[in-house]
Amino acid sequence: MENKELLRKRVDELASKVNGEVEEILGMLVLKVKGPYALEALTTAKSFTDIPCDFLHDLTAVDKIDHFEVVYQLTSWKGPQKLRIKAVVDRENPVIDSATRLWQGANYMEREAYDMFGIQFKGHPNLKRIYLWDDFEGYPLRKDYVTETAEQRSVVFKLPAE
Amino acid sequence: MDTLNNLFLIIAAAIRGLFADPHSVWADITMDVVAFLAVIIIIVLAALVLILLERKVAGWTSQRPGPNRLGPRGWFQTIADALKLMGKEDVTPANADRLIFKVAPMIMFSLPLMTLAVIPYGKGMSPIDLDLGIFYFLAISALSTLALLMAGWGSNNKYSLLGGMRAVAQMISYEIPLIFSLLGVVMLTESLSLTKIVEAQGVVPFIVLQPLAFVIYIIAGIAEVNRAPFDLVEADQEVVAGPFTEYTGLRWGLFFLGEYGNMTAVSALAATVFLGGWQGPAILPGWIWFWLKTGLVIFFMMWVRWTFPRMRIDHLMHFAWKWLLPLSILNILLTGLGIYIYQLIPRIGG
Amino acid sequence: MDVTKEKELREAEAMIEKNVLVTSIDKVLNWARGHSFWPVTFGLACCAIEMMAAGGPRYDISRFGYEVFRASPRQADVMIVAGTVTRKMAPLLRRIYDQMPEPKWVIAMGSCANAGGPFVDSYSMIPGVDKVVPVDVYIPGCPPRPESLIFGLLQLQQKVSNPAKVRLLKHGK
Amino acid sequence: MAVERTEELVLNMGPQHPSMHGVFRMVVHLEGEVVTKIDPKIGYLHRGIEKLAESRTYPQFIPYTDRLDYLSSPHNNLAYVLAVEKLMGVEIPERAEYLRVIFAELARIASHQVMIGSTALDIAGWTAWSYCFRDRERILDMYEMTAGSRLTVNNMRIGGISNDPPPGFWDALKSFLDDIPEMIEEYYGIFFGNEITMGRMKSVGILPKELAENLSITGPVIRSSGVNYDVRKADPYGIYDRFDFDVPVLHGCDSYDRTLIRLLEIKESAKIIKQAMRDIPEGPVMAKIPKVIKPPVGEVYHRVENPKGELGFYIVSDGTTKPARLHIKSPTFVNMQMLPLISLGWKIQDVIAIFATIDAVLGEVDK
Repeated sequence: MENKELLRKRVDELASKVNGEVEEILGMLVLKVKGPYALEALTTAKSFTDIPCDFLHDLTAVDKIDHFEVVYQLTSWKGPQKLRIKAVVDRENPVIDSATRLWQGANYMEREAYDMFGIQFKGHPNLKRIYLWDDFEGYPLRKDYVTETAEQRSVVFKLPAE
Repeated sequence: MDTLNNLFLIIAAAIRGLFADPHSVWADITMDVVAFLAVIIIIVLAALVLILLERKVAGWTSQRPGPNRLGPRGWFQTIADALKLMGKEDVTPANADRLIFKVAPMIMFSLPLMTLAVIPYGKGMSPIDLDLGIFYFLAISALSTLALLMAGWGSNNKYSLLGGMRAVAQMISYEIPLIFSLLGVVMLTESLSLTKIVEAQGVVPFIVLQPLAFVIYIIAGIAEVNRAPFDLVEADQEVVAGPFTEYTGLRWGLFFLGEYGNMTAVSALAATVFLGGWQGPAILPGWIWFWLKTGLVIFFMMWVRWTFPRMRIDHLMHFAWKWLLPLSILNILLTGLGIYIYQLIPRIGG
Repeated sequence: MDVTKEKELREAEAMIEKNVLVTSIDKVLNWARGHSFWPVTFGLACCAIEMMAAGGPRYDISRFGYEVFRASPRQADVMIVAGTVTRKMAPLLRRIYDQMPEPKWVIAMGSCANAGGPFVDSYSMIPGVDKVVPVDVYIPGCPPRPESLIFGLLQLQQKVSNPAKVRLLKHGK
Repeated sequence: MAVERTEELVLNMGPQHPSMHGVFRMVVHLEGEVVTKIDPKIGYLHRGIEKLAESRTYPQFIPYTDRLDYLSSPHNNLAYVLAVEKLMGVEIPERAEYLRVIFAELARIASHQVMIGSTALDIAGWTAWSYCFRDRERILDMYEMTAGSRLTVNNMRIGGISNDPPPGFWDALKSFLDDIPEMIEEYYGIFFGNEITMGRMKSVGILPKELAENLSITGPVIRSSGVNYDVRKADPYGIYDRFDFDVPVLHGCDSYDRTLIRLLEIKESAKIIKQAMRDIPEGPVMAKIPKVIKPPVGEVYHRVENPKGELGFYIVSDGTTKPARLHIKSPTFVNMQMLPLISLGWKIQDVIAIFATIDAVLGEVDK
């Protein structure tokens, strides 16, 4: 449990630096920061002394009706420390710094979040739709997305010329 | 027994007997036509049986029964397949080079037709008894590269092109050890005639004298007919169906016939040159011995195909140039030395 | 098509049917086609694994001569749509179908290919492959067992070998 | 004099291509046979499962998880029900815990068998493929005895497991476990020990340790690059801490090791199942849970070690019967990123082999 207390200390320090709030949800430390601070928080968390959270194992977004949250799940290749960082992003203008410069692996996960929520990741090498085709309209995982009826959906779009 | 042994010779004599003068020009022409038809029948029958056998062998190696529903033990399966292929639509891709696209399967089919014509199927039973049998066989079989390249180029499909290019690289590389491995036998018999080679194997088949050459021949032969582990040309997993990707129905069927015909030809040559051809104990007629030996080689090829994974293109090249070629040259050297020593022995003794 | 032309065509068709030679060749061809379906490898999702299992040692689809999975649609006779058809995949599926030479058939394997399956409400789904290509046999199940696939293929064999019967069932004449 | 130059060939492989394991598509730039650039395209099987989850109740969503990684559906069930149980704070009976472990490890064996088989098939080793599928059928039989379906098992419930296996199950399981050493020997003989296989896969597609860590790669792929990371050991869930097993780690970083490690994992899984069979207590298999599942407001991220890597479920609950947001972290989606990075400079045949060793299941990649 020493590990956890140490992590708590480090996260508290970090929180005061980036104006974040720390809470514990079901045994997991959660750090909530404003969007512009996200990259700084991640950089610091990646290089915490003694207990680096250097393994990004998930990146996703959540639609909270009035804002988006980009959620990073961090842990380490070596220790049991776990940390969740949430970045609050404005709904009208969803822009956040990309984490690809810290973890190359964030590439696809950010593209997925872009595809599903329309969140722009600044500095991403190849921010394009990953699942859906390029001229798909709307972002399906937003709460206000209206699924088309079966009749509309069964119209096959034209094959792109090669 | 003799009757059975000479069955086909008797039939031939009977056909000649229909003419007033059995050695007239017309009788000769008729005999040539009959021989031509016989070779076509051999190819078609071989392909029909071999395709089924291939599927059965594939089944057996992977512990399945294989086709067994249509006809007795599934023997009609290939007939259904062949009929179906005849009834398919003939598609020529819009951007294909039409002439080349259409000629390629015909060339592919004509090759075994030409090579199988010089094989001695029994005593005095080669459709055409050429003095340059081996030379002719090798020259013609090398042409299949051309057919595959034409198919690959003419289809105007990227996969086909890749497959066609692979065919060129692979078949030229393996042609050389193939030829060199046969050279040892030619040195022993001092003849290029397939009939003479078979007759020289009355006591011991050449596989005993030339084991290395036989191994090289089989490996290079498998590569020559594009079968696994050297089936890079039509590797499903990489280039879809290689040069054949765009072919449908009957045209594709011709390729198939050609492939199995080539395989029969290469195996028949192995049986002729290394396994003693129609020579064998007199309990069976000679032509049955011939087909048994050919069948054995074919079965071996199928067995290898369904067991081994596919080689990589650069390994394939290394194998041909760095192993097979030096080994086949070594074999020629050893054969030459052996012949020299063999010729010396009586002189030393005397 | 105007009515008179259609009538003429119908009559021509009837004439062709009476022609003995063509019908007996047709019979032979239909027999051959029914016993030699070469499927194009078109595994989309979960059902593809069951399709593979059908080719495996336990179920062995090769007993019926249907194991020749062709990689190139040009040499295939039947397209087994095994799995979920999404809107992104549908045009490509159609293209593969167009590349197959006639005569060709389609088997919709599994709930997703039949009617969208459990994913039917989703934004990226086509509710059934029959919206894209004509389907001959539907195999229900999620995923259908290999036995179902074999049964489906045998049903298609019945259909191909007895076109008259099918016409009777469909059009009542 | 005209300048001669070679032209780059752009080859579009997939989505319908025999070696793409489903509907993966990649645009390959070729210089002769050598790959100069790969552009993977996914999404041809994107079914919008995450959106569907928002209109399904918690128990209703379990069947959807089956269809994610359809080669090892019990793992997907397990990850999901564990996440919901964590959110609700449910304790499940001991017997159910053991049964879950047995099913999860059986699924791991089945999935690895498919992986070995299809990798063999991708380099045209037909026989190895059919041996793997032959043995896998026995696992599917066991699934069928308990759950009634072969592929989409769906026998985990929130609060336990759907039913106790019938009596014949234990005999079948025992005889299967007894045959595992023989199976492994057979796979080794037909596939791994083959000279051509070694030539095709040894030192091909090197994934260095640092790159693997940076790419967040998980599962057997990273363990064959020398990183000892297994969620079962690093962050034990369920009752995995009670079993004695090793995590195989290889240091070759190449395609061969990525395949071989699955063979070693089959051995370890068999070891776990044997221990679970020995220790399993009698008792109920379902906990007492409310008829209507309504987790409290909150959020949870739970991960398990899927045969392909780390599978995680992130669930945000708003206190209703349906999740407000459900995110699936699928291992092969993330692992897929290594393909364009490590296959440059290799032949097109090698790329097929490298892709096979990722063991991608498109149902999970595309969700």
